[in-house]
Amino acid sequence: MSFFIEAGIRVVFAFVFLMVTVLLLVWVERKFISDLQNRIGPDRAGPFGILQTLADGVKSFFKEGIIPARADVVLFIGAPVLAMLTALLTFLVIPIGAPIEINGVSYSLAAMDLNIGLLYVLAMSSIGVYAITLAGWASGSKYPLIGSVRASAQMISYEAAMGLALIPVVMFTGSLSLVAIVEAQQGTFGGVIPAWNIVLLPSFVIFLIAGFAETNRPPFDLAEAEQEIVGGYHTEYSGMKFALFFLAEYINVFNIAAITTVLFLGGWSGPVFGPTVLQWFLPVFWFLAKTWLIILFFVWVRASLPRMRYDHLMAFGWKKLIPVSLVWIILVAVALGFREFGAPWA
Amino acid sequence: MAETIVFIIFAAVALVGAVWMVMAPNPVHSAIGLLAVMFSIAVHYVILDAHLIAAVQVIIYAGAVMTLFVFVIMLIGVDTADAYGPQVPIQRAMTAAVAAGFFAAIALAGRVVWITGSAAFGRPNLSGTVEAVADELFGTWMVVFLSTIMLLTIAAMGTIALAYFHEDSTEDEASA
Amino acid sequence: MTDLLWLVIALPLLGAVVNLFFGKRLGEPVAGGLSVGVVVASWAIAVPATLSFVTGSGQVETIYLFSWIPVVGADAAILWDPLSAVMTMIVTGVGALIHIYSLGYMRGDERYPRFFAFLNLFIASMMILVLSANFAMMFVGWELVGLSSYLLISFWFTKPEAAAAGKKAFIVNRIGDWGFLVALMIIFATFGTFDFGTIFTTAPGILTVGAATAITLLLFVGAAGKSAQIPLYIWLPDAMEGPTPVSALIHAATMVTAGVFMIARAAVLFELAPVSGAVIAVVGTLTALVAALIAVSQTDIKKVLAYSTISQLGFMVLAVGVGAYTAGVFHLATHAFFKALLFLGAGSVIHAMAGEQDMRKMGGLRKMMPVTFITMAIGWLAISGIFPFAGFWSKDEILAATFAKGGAFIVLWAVGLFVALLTAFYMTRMFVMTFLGRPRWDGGTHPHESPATMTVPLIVLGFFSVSAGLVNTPARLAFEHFLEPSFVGVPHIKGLTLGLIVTLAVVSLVVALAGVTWGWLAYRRDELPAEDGAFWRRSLEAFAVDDFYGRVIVAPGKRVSTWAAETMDPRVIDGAAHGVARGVLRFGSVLGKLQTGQVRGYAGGMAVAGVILIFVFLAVGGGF
Amino acid sequence: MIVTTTWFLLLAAALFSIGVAGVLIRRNALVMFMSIELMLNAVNLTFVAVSRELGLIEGQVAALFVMVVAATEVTVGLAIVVAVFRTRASANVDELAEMKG
Repeated sequence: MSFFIEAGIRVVFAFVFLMVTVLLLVWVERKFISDLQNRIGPDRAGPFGILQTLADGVKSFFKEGIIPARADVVLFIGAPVLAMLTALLTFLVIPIGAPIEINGVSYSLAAMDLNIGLLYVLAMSSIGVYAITLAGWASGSKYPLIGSVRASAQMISYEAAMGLALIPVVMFTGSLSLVAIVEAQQGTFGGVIPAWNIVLLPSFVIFLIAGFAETNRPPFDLAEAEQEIVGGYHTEYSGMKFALFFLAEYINVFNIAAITTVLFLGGWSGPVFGPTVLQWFLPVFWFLAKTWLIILFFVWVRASLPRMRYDHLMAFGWKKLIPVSLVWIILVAVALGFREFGAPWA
Repeated sequence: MAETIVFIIFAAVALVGAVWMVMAPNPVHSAIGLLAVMFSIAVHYVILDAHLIAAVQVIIYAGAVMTLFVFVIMLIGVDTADAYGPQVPIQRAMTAAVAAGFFAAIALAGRVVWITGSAAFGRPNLSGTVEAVADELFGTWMVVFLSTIMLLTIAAMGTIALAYFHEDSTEDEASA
Repeated sequence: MTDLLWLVIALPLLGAVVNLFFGKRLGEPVAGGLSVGVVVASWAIAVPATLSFVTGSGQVETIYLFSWIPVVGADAAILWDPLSAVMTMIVTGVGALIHIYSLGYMRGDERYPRFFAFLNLFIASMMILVLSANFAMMFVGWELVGLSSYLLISFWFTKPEAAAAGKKAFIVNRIGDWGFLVALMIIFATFGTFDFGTIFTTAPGILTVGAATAITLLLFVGAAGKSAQIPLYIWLPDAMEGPTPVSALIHAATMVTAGVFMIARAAVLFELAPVSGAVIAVVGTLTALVAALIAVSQTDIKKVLAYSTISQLGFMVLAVGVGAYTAGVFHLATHAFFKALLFLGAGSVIHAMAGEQDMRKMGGLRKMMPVTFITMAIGWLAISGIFPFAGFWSKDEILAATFAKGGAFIVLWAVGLFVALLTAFYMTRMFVMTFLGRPRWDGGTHPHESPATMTVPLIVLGFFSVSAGLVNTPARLAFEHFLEPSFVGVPHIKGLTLGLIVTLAVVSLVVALAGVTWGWLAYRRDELPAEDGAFWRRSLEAFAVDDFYGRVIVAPGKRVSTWAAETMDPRVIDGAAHGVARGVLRFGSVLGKLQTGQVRGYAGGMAVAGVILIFVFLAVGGGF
Repeated sequence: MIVTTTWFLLLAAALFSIGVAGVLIRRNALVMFMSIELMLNAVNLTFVAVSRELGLIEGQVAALFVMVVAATEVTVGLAIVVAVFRTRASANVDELAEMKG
């Protein structure tokens, strides 16, 4: 039974961690953007308006759950749940810190350490597409349908690019496990530069761009382009169901940022010193610091770049990102082949 | 124990999903039913230590195949009137008989060919790690693997051909 | 010296290819010059390698070129020994002269480059045949020679006779090739390889007399096809439809000797089969006799030469039949010179007479074309066997060898002597009718001497026709010693004492002189004798052999073909096809009712069948 | 209670039979297609289960190949369904009976 107890603790901890993170994340985004746009932003609830998100959540929770007459009830309700579920499940494999050793037993700081963690992430994100697709279809209304078709086409397309961007990382580290990938990035090049996978710069860039598209964030937020299709797939949603979509999107932003950190920025790696407790805490700190940097980058991009046109978006994905990824994979493969077997002329 | 519980839950989900897929009048619901089946089967793969297959099952079937299905359903619309329509009177009965016959045949074959009952379920040294499958795939089955690449490429070209060159558009394409 | 020998094959091949594809653009002089150049170059390359045998420094060697069909022991390789050296010298040497001659003879022909391409191809094929180090490669050369001779005979294919002659040559040769091919199969089945060296060294140990007889007789079928022996000689006279240089090159000097060469090459095998030797000797003698009997009455100058070629080939075959391979090859060489000379001379005459080939319309050409006259006279004396011209030595050696064999072979010697008499007679007849007496041609023709490109080869050939015999006189057997490395393991003819040889030589010289005198007396008069009577008529129509073949072989074949085309094909074969089609249609229209177009129906059928099959398998496998 | 391979095989057999039934009673081409996918999945499940029992990795490899083939089949099949739909405005297989004999 200890298996279930440990699993329960881990899941509950992960859930709480995510909820807190998302509350902060929404507040940070609003504050940061308002600063960039030279306005104040939320400042009523709590100090600096830090409780504003919580207030919004409470409001959503008590709103009436409207279900449109032509909606497909089961799927209409199921879609936001699915969105939330996949977002939460994705987080489970992300190691937020170095393994902690208590009484000689090593505990990973990922809820699950799968040996196919990376594939798991991809699998979850591909399931996540359904939430949006079904939400749009189940609404029984045209703008949501268009929005959902756009969103899912976009996500599928960029999922391909994302998967291809991951392949060099996997080839480089030789593992699909996220923990193993972080551990492979320990150490330095020549004692100065941290040995992070960011040396695979094209992969990093492609992954980040695909990440914007996967989370439907600007400049790729075509799914909810207000000027064209009202609210996109969640036009008909309100109350708690809308809140679930909202939360899921922000969890996904955090997930993408965290995975970027894990894959390219060395995860929890950083200088560790001091007493045992500090040694437990510091890796988590480094991990969160890097992740928040990425998140701030996401927000910055949202504030700065205009939305792309839909055909440009698809063309960019299929005709630029994917070919570049393929070429890059070949280059990395050749380089690794040199490292492994020596140059063919040698 | 944990395994048994998980198996029973997801076997039930799979069976309900399968029946729902067959019975649901709405193709989208059918698709969701099938999705449930596929996800459950992925869980079963995890029970069977075939982690890679499980992940691929979700990515390929749930992520790609079923998405395509849902897309196509949305594209050509859902005509629920089609669902059953006029049937041959005894079709249901015949179908039930054939399905039952199949089940009996397969189960019997499984019992005959497969006298398991061994409490030692599986062998502990085998797990569907990526490395084991990869060794097999890129070793013994390299040629087969390469031919599937050919197959995929050809299928992609065929699909594009089917999608782009249909009778209405040939003249437009020629003039364009 | 032998390193470059592959060029002997490659250069003519190159010339052929270039002329074939670019000949038209190169123009006559360049195309012809190129063609002559490659053959002369081939000859020049072969000369030092041949001389090394003469000086005694050369040795037999196999030059590996590239791996061809390793599984049958057939590499592309050159076997360079005195025999192939002699053949190379003859083929490239005489070939070069004929090329030069053709420059003048073919001038103005619209397919001039094509002609030279074919000539070069012929030389290349002949070299492959001659230089091959195994039977497989030899067979390739053999077939290529057949192909190029077909192309050359029917060169003027717009003439129906030429096209027909080409076909005839090709078909008759196919019959011979069939024998050759079967012989090769037996050889491969017996030895497991085609390599000459292996076969000839192991043959005495493993070959039974029966197998040797079968192989050699089949080989002789092939040789009979190429070398125009009874019963396959009929293509050669018709082949005179080709341009005269072709007749000289192929049907006198080179191609027809391929059979003799092949027998000489496989001498070890023939030595193991005495019966075959006897058969070959008899066939050769008969051929010589029949061809000579036909030749005496022919009025077409080229026909005379054609039949005389067959007759001389009969002599060579007789020689190899009695085991006198050296004598056969010797006669082959001398014959190549004087027969090429005679053909080219005849060509010169025909050229001068504006295409007229009937000797009854010639006469008195001596003054108009002196060079042709003198060289032709040398050829005439050489073939008649007059001392000391080339033909005397070689023919005499064959007859001597036959006589020395003793027993029933004495009969063959007597027949050979009679043929020698006939030869002297009809050659004299031809020569006198053409050059002496009073002119009998129409007023419209103005005979003239041929250009230098035609006369120079005549002179060169004339020189060799006089001198070539001297390399192997009974007193000085240089040629025989020269060829010895090629005939290792082949016993010498026994019983040839010098006295016997001289006696026999005197006898045959007397016979030859008698023949010449007879011909001279008969045709020296102004009026041609009336060649009338049963013999003359029969002889003129070549004993109606063609008709005989036509009735016995061709006509039944045609009847079978007609039956197959008009009865078998429409009734049985088409009937079967139509019947099947009708059956399928009827069956289909019945089965079509099962095709409801309902996918689920099909799926249901499949499912039911699947269930049944699984149960069947379970039942069969004892699953219940 | 311990999960044995037999359980998986029975589950696979049940899923396969349901797939057969789906092909036989549905007339929507897409749902028939899905039923076929269900059958393929059932077979894959037996592959992997038996692979586990025998300790051979080949079963998983076979399952992978089945997936690849299924994916190609779906792309082409759906393209055909769409092409048919464009000309007939229907995905009802009962109306596709031109080849009726």
